[in-house]
Amino acid sequence: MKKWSVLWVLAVFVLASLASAQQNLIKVNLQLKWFPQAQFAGFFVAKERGFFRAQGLDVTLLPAGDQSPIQVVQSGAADFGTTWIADLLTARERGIPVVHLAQIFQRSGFTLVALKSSNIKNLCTDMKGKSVGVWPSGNEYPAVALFRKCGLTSSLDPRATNPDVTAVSYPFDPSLVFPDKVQLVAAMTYNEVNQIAGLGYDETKVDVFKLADEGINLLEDLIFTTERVLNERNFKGSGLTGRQVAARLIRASIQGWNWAVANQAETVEKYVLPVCGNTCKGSGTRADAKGHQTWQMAEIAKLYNAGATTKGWAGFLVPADYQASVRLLREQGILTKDPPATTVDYGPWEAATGKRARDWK
Amino acid sequence: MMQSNTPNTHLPSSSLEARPIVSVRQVSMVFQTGTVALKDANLEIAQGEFISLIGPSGCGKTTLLRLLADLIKPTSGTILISGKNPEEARKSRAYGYVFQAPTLMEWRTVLSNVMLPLEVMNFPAGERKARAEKMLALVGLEKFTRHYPWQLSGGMQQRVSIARALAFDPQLLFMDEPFGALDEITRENLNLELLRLWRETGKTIIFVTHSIPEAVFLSTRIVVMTPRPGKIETVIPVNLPQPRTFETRELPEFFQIATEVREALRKGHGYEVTE
Amino acid sequence: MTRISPQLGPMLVVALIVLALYWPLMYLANIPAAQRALDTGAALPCKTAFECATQLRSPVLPSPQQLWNGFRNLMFPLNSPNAIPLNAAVTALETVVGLLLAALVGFFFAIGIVASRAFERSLLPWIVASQTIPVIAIAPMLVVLLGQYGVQGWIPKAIIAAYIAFFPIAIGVAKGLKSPDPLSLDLMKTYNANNWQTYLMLRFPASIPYLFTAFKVAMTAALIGAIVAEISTISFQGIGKMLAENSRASDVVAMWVIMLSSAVLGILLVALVNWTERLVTPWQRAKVAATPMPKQARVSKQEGG
Amino acid sequence: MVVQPSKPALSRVLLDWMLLVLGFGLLLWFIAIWWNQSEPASDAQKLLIWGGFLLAALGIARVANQFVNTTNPVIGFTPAALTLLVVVVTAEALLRAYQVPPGLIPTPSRVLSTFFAVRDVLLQDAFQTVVLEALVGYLIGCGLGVITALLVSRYVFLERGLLPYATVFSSIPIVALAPVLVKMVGIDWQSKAVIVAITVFFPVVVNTFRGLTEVSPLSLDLMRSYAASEVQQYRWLRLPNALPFIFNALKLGTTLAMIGAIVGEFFGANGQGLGFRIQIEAGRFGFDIVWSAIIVASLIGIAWYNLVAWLERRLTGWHVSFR
Repeated sequence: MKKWSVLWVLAVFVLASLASAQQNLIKVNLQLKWFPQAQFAGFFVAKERGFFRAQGLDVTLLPAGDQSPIQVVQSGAADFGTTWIADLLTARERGIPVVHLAQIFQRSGFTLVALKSSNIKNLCTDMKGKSVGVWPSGNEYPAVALFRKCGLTSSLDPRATNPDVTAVSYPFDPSLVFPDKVQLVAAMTYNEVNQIAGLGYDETKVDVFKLADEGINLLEDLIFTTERVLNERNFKGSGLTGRQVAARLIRASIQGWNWAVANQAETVEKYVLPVCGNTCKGSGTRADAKGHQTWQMAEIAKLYNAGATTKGWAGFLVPADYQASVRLLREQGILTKDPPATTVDYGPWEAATGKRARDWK
Repeated sequence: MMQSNTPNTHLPSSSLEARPIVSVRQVSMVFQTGTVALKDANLEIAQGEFISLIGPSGCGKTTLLRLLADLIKPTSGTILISGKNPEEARKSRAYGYVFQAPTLMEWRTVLSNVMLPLEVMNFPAGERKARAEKMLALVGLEKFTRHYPWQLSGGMQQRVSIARALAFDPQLLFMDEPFGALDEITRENLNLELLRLWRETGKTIIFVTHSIPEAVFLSTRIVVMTPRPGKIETVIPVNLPQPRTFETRELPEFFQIATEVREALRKGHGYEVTE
Repeated sequence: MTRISPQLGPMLVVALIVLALYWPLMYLANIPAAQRALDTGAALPCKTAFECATQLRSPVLPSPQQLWNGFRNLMFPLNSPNAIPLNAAVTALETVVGLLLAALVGFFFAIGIVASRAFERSLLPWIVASQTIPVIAIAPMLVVLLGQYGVQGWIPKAIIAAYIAFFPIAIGVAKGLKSPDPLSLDLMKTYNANNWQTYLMLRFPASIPYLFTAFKVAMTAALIGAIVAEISTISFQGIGKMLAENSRASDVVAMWVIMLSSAVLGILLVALVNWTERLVTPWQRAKVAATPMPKQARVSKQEGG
Repeated sequence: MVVQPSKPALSRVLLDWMLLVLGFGLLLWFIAIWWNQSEPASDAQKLLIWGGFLLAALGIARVANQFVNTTNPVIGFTPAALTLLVVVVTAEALLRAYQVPPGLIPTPSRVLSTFFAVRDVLLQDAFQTVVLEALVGYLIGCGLGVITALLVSRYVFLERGLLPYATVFSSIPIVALAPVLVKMVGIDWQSKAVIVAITVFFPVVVNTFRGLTEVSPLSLDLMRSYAASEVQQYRWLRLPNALPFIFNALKLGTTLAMIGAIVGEFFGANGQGLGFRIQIEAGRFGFDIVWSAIIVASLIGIAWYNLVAWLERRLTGWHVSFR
């Protein structure tokens, strides 16, 4: 009977929650950088396959829209978050004590896309006088770094009265501005590139400039927290320190990511599609939600399975990459001084993986 | 419904020699609520008369005035103003109207309030100011032309509204309890001034009041009205000598006529409670 | 009920005209967009631009069918975190709490303005100026700041709602507190009433009608504040969060549905104020019934026409 | 003989000013010694700042009484100016004492120096936001609003059929329109102008209608007794009568217009505008620039409001509220 099945479900639910209460799971909020999609597949897997629970954590994955994940974590609404490194370092310079814990993506997926017919062949020489579509909320830094590297001023610079490049901000959907309002538009390899294809501009009609190829390899999705959380003696009364909780979170996350990248089809089917709502389809793409997410999962895997991950050091922030990112941001004037040493804390990652950072070769 | 007006209708015989400026024949007014505000009113007013309409609340005196002014239309009967129907008369700007309240536009100065009708009626721009100033002098307010209404007392405001009504030089002046809200002393002064104006301008004035002494003091004839239904009870001529002064109020004839008016009002059961 | 009937007919006619105009307008707006989509080779389940006009994913104006489907998708299940009812309830809560907070602050400022000229001179210019500060700009800072002290979730939104709602209340109540005529104040003086008694027995009651008039304006302001706060700060629930989310997801139909729903929410909240007013001030109702609105103006005009 | 209210004794006046100066002195002294420090101050010092603030606030409360009866607007503004000064100086001292990171709240001095550094760009932003978006939208919205109100007041059918909707629409949160309109009209300034126009439209309609119809019946009778045409009736009676109501809506509209334009830019902007700047910089924790933009927006908002208020005084100086 249907009635009974409902009751059964309820009973199971109650028992499960009782059980979890008995286990004394530690409640942790993890702020994702965007709405649920394959970009965060590893975390969904870790949650749904019980990797977090195995570490004694009850993790809530929070979606994000406009707000910077750093703001959420700083305000205490979330304990940990994922964001990009330029964001993290500039916030740190402005006195917000955020700490880098683990590097999920080892490569940058940021690109600028132009119609082939617009005759932009070389970004630095052809960009002057053009309009470039970028996303606000700290997602514009890679583009800013590129403009600066090319010696161009942009309207993102509050000190440039007559900018060489007009940066157009828009609510993330490229169809709002491309190709009518801007000649170049920001796109992630794993999302907007497909959305632009959905507008009718596939690979045969557009040029995709990967910023990594232009020397702007700013690291993206990473796990961070604040010094306050990290130095917690007794995290939410759990008896664990903030560091210990961080280590457990990283351990489960890496586990989740490894599983997700190894089992992409199942991940999309079982763990991504059920949680991703409206944004799943990738507005304007030709494919349906499943098609888009499957494609996205494959692209994400490329960013995860690179650099340190290929050597079995998943989540490791390669010091040379970090230094390169810092150097780039300093050269372009986005950072005015080197971030303090406490900006990166390898401790939790070392505790999670049993490896030691100084052993990296 | 309005009945068609035929100017050559035989006029009922009356003591008046002049051709009437206002003629009211068998006029009735029934409001939508069923109240009979005026029943079968008949009245002829000659050029240059000062007529007072007197009676208790609800006797239809204001209704009669509003009918004359074409602010409302009668249910039946005929009204002629200088031989025209009220609407034509209104459109030819035949009368000035002074309300119970001064009804001054608070955004205009005293002078420009008096100029208002002249602007509405498209008088030549050069003429407006001169006329308005003349009228204000007539009511003794030449020193207050630049003031705003709220800076004047109630009596002064009412004088402005009289000046405004005279500004475009209408032959007829309708005054609906213009001094009702004023104190006794101001009122007596304004009564004198009004009489002076009336003499100097030769206007015909129809004046609504519920003060018996005021009616007797001002009028050439008093129209006594009674309520439920509103009707004209009688018309009493006032043959007090002109020009009238403060002393006029002390004359025995004054009291005689006042008594006559009071009795006429009582005759119509105006002040008795009727079920 | 008879009182609304003269409006009902014309209102229906206007609604019908708008509806009748909507279809051609929708086609006019959408056909070029549909044509562009077809030209660029987008995969649409239709062949002609006319046919596609009602099926665009990002229509300029959504077709009634799309709106209807959008409503069905977004209204149910009632308690879903992604459906409108629960989110609207959260926003309504923020708005109402914000309004009450604003009333508190507004009363404080109003009394200050009425009671002390020094207070008025020192603070009134800044109370006015505070309204020219775009609340959306300070909202993120405020939320992070409050978060430091453990104030999270819907409370910061209520505070931001209060920030823009307190102004009309302060001004309205100040007007109300000043509204008793000098004679009544003299009367209180003859009773040798102290300041407090004068406020309690004369000024406060006199300010109630003004308070409710101000509340109606403030309620809309508070709702705007709550939605803006949800959009521009950390939020996991609420109409504003849905709006931001669907704007990011470019779900135009959903945005229309949310916009219309927030309109209904605004109307309901103002109706709530009206209802409270009737409940709290029965004498006002009696007065309104006894002296119908001065509609003579209208009557005279009709005769004049 | 009329008894003049006795002037406060000179010694009292001096004491009040002393309080104020002492409070300011404490705050400024702390800021001076902590200018280059990067450590939080001690509890005693924090207490001292709060003490300085209280002294200064008390001083203002007492000093302000001396400015109560002045008619000179500049002198009358003194207490307000002092209030602002106390708040700013206290904020500076507290932010320095607690070492609040600039990524959370920048100190007023930092905001000011940033403001001078970026003023040119902010002025360009202000041109886009204020002139193109807010002003154009405001003029269109107010113009259409007055015209609509005229029509609605003239035709009973429209009054019954449209006015209820206008009243209802004015209780709609306009921000909800912003994303839809940006999507419909595009990301350039026009979409924001449309948002602003819609925002100011409804209050103008409702207020103007009230002004046009809440006319004393006697005044209407008067116009009728002049056989004034309908146009004349509007020209001489209804419109002047509506002016105070219209100006109320116009004043309300100035702040609505600013907020509408700035919120609109949050849903897409072409690389300029105060809303664009605020959004970009808030995302980067550049709150010194955010506050600079807020200062610009507020200054323009205040100036605009006062311009309308000045016009109101010029045109409706006769109204009760100015007596």
